Amino acid sequence: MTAPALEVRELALSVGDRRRRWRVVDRVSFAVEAGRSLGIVGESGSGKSLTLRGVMALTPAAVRIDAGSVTLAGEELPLHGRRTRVARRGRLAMIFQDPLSALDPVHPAGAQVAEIARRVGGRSRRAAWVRAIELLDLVGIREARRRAHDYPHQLSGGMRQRVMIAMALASEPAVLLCDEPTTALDVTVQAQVLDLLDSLRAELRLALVFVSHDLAVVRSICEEVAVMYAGRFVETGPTAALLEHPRHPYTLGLRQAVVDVDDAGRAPRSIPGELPEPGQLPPGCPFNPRCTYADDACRHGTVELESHGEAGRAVACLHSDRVPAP
Amino acid sequence: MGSPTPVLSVRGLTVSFASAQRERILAVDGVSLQLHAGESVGLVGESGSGKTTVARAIAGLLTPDSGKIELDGTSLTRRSRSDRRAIQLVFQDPFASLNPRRRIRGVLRELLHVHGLASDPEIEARCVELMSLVGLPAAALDRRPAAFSGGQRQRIAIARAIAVEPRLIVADEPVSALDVSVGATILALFDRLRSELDLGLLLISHNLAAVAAICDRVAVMYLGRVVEEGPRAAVFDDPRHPYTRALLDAAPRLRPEPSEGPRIRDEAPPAGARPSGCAFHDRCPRAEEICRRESPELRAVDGQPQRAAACHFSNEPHTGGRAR
Amino acid sequence: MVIGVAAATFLLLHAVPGSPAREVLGEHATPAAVAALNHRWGLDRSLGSQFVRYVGDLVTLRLGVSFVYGISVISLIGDHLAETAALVGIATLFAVLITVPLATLAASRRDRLADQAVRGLSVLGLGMPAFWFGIVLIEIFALRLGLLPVGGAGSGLWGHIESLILPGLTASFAIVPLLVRSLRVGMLEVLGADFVAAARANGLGELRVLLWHVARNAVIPTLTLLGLNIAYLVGSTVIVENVFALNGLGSLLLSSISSRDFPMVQGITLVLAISVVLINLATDLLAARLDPRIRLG
Amino acid sequence: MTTATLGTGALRRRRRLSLHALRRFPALTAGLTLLFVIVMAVILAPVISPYSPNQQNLFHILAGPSWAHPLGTDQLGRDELSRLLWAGRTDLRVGALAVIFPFCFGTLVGTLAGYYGGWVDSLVMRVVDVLIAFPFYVLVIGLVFIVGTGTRGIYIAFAVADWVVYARTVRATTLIVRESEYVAAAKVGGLSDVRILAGHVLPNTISQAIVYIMSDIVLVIVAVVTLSYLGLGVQPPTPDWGTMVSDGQEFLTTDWALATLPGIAVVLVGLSLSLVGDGLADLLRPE
Repeated sequence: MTAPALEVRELALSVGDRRRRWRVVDRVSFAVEAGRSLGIVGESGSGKSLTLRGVMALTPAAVRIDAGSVTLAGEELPLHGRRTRVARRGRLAMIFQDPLSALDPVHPAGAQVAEIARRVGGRSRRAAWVRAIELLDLVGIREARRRAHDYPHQLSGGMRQRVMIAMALASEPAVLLCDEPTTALDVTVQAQVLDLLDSLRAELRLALVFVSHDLAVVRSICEEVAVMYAGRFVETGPTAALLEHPRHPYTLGLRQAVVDVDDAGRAPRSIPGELPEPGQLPPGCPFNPRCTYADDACRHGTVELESHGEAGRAVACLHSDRVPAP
Repeated sequence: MGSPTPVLSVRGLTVSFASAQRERILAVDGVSLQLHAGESVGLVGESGSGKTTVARAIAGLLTPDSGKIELDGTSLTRRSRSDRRAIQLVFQDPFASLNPRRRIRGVLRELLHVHGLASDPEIEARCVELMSLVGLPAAALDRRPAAFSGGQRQRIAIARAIAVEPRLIVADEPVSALDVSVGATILALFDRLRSELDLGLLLISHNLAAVAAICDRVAVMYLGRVVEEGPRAAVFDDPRHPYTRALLDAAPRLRPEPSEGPRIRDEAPPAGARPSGCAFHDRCPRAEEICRRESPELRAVDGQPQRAAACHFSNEPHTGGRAR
Repeated sequence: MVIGVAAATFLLLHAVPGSPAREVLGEHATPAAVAALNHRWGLDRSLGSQFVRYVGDLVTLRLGVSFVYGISVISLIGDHLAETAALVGIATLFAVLITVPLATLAASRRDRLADQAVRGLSVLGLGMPAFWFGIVLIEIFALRLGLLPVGGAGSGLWGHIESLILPGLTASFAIVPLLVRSLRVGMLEVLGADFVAAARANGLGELRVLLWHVARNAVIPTLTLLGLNIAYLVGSTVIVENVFALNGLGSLLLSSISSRDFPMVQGITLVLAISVVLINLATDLLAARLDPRIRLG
Repeated sequence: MTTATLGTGALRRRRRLSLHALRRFPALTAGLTLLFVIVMAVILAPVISPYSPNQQNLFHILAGPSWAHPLGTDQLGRDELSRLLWAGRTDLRVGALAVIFPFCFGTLVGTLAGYYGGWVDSLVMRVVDVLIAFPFYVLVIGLVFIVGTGTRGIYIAFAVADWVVYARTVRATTLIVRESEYVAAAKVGGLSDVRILAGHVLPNTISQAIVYIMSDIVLVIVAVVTLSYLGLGVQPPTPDWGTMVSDGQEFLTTDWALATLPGIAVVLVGLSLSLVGDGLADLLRPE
């Protein structure tokens, strides 16, 4: 078997200043093969977006990459220093939550796609423009030739996100990281964009990492899913099996908090308590204060992500066998 | 369905705005809604559908061009202080809807004092009671909004709304800025308060799932008009407008649907560019010649007097996009 | 806007309490003398009729005759305008040349030593009176090092340019601290924008990001800022001209004030204010041209 | 989004003005300390200055530093240190007093214009735009010309010219706050306009004006000194930094300190006030 398109091992990030630092992403590992997709699900503050930023080496000033490795098709990428950007050029790309702020307001949409096709894809000015039109067409913008001259503020939300995707594709990446790309969109447009990403994954054999707080969204596009809590993966596995029978109480909680149109009239059940802030993590399993199964072992012992019976599943819980099906 | 006179009755509400080119743009075009005591109604639509404008008009934050808004049968053309009290609004963004410089206690006290809802010795106890109603500790009263997470802030906003003992709460996208899991707790809170305090709830959302969870009735808006309304179960099980069908199809689900079909195309045009005939015809998988010419009225569905839809084919079930 | 400025000039000079005639003649002037002077200047008539005459004069571009020089105000202003315009031009140029690199440096090294230094200097600069800074510059560059002239207009083209370097620097320093602070914040905003992160994530090189995204976006606030501060800059040239003995509108204004040349003061104030309005208009139009969100609505 | 939440999350703590808080705002602390020293020095000038500011000694002119005259003497043999302190009394007092009216009037006008909009707003903004078009020094010099030289002229000139900055700043923030959801919530809650303005709008808009006061005092002091330098401001024999510079300018080649020291005094005052202003901006910013 060849190396996966993207493999992340033991990635650890911390936030803080000179005096104090807190772990915000704690030894996270995952791998995605070409043409496959992984979803990372968690609440705001769980560290899911920072994980993507860490892989991209695009962390904000206060966040530091402490340890870990990022391997692209078998080649390890630097996490620090001068070559971080160059090593990722044309191999890793990323799309963002808010397409209006992620597009430069002063350049036309087509020019922004062409700029990447030219500078990263190494095309001539003319060829880059032709490529930009092709890509805009590919991502489903009708009358791409005319629309390419529009500025971001003249486009609708869905079209902006399509332009973002076209920009990412212009660098011809093997791996596409998606940071909540549909959260800001309406439902019908969200469905269109998810369809688009899914077909691009299949056609271009992209490896897709999709971050979201919504299990239902991740269900519709990802074959595998990792549930993140307080900077750690607490459960991973094939999406269908994981939703069918969560093995971590937190996953179960997330699962029951989602209401969808199929179970109308069922008041959503919520997880008691709040996500702890970095620096205020309890000892033991980070979820123990909110967990109904927690005992002394959970409060004091160490709880690591370990594989769990069924194929491809892993869970970080001492009582995974007691978690009922939803 | 509660008392015969609805708590809230909106008839023919029309609101327009001036565009940058100084043309009048119809944001809301003849919307009618009714809501009884203790009832929850979901108003669903995507951005640009005019649902927020409806909310702000009902709350008295903007003056409609025409149409009637009645509270318990009396028209609200000029609102007295107690009229205002009766209808409270909860906003989408809990980070913007709380004054960053005011402690929670100050905000609640001011409201209780202005409306004379508690004598000075009782005020403190009432503040504590309000906090516990929304599931926050009394210590929260001493803090400013910055000390709270999004979900906690939304609870505070709800406490502020119920402090004045309203008849009706209009909640404008109260969970769309929150994580799914946090949103769930807020929806549950609304549901509980509605039954405990016998409040009317108008839940405005682009998210069918939120509405599905806690609403008795549903109205769907598209480009400023209500295109379908009726009891939730009936509308969700058997939508009679293709747009409702499309919304249902597009909603993300935990269980895969075996028969997912093609999506409706594109996005709704801006309010100023309303298509002729049925406003939905250019995105509708079922559109025929008549849809391009004639705008369908919102009319009762045959055999189901509680339901109405604005579609030329509202008497046939819509399998919508997926049949094709 | 120009009409507003004209009306305001009139109101400020006529309706504010105070009697120019008494100021001219001194505390001990006889009432008769004051009245006579007021009559000569037309100040004894009603405010309304004075205003009508003033507007009439403006429309026909007559700003009256200088009491002191006895020739028309407009031709005197014309003679001195070039010097002031040259000074404002050179000061603007200096301001841009100093501000842009400093703000870029500070923003790209946020919270590091360079940033702290730039911020510290700009805080110092905020409290620095222009005339004093001019004197310090004269002391260092003209008197000690003898590199540049102490004052005056100089002769020949090079002499003229040379004579404007220190005044230009001095005048630009009236606005540079403010500009640096604002532009630094503006640059930080652009650098932190999602689209910059997106461009990096998509593999665009750092230089391209700086040139194609950051610079292009930072130009617009810079222009707006310049427009906002140009009025202050023009005002400062009055003082700078005085310090460096340049024969521009500012010196003319000050000498007219000491000689109580009422029409001169009125004319210069008006011309300077209208120039500021026109410069503002130009920067606004330019900024709007460069910003598609404004241009295309 | 995650990063933003993390940022505030990590710092989500109560903020109080205490010694501990001061340590967290080094700019504010430094500014306040410096300002305190300067203000105390000029207030105590009658006590601590070694000579009367106007006491001449024509046998001891343009002297360098000595034990008797730590900063030397000027062209009339007056003690430079004493004159600096007494001049500070004048300039700081004028600076602090001159901003009071602009601050109050500008804030009031800006708040009303921003909150009510409509014709009030159009009118106010028209006036503001016109006044802002006048180059600041031209306007002030012109006004002093009409009103007469001296501090009275300066007060009137600033009352006319300076309020527009406050009005504009406060109006701009009021416009934002007016559209905010918490003001909408206050309206829906049935609060009166006065309550909303005083309790919900002003607390959020006035902080900017308060921060601006600091740089405005700097601006006024610089302007007063400048006018005095030009002979239009504080009139001799009242000591003032501007006249001291202009007197000292003649002796630039022989005694550079005479023109330089008063300028440094102005810069120090400016520095302390700017630091306080920056510190206040940090302190008053809602978390």
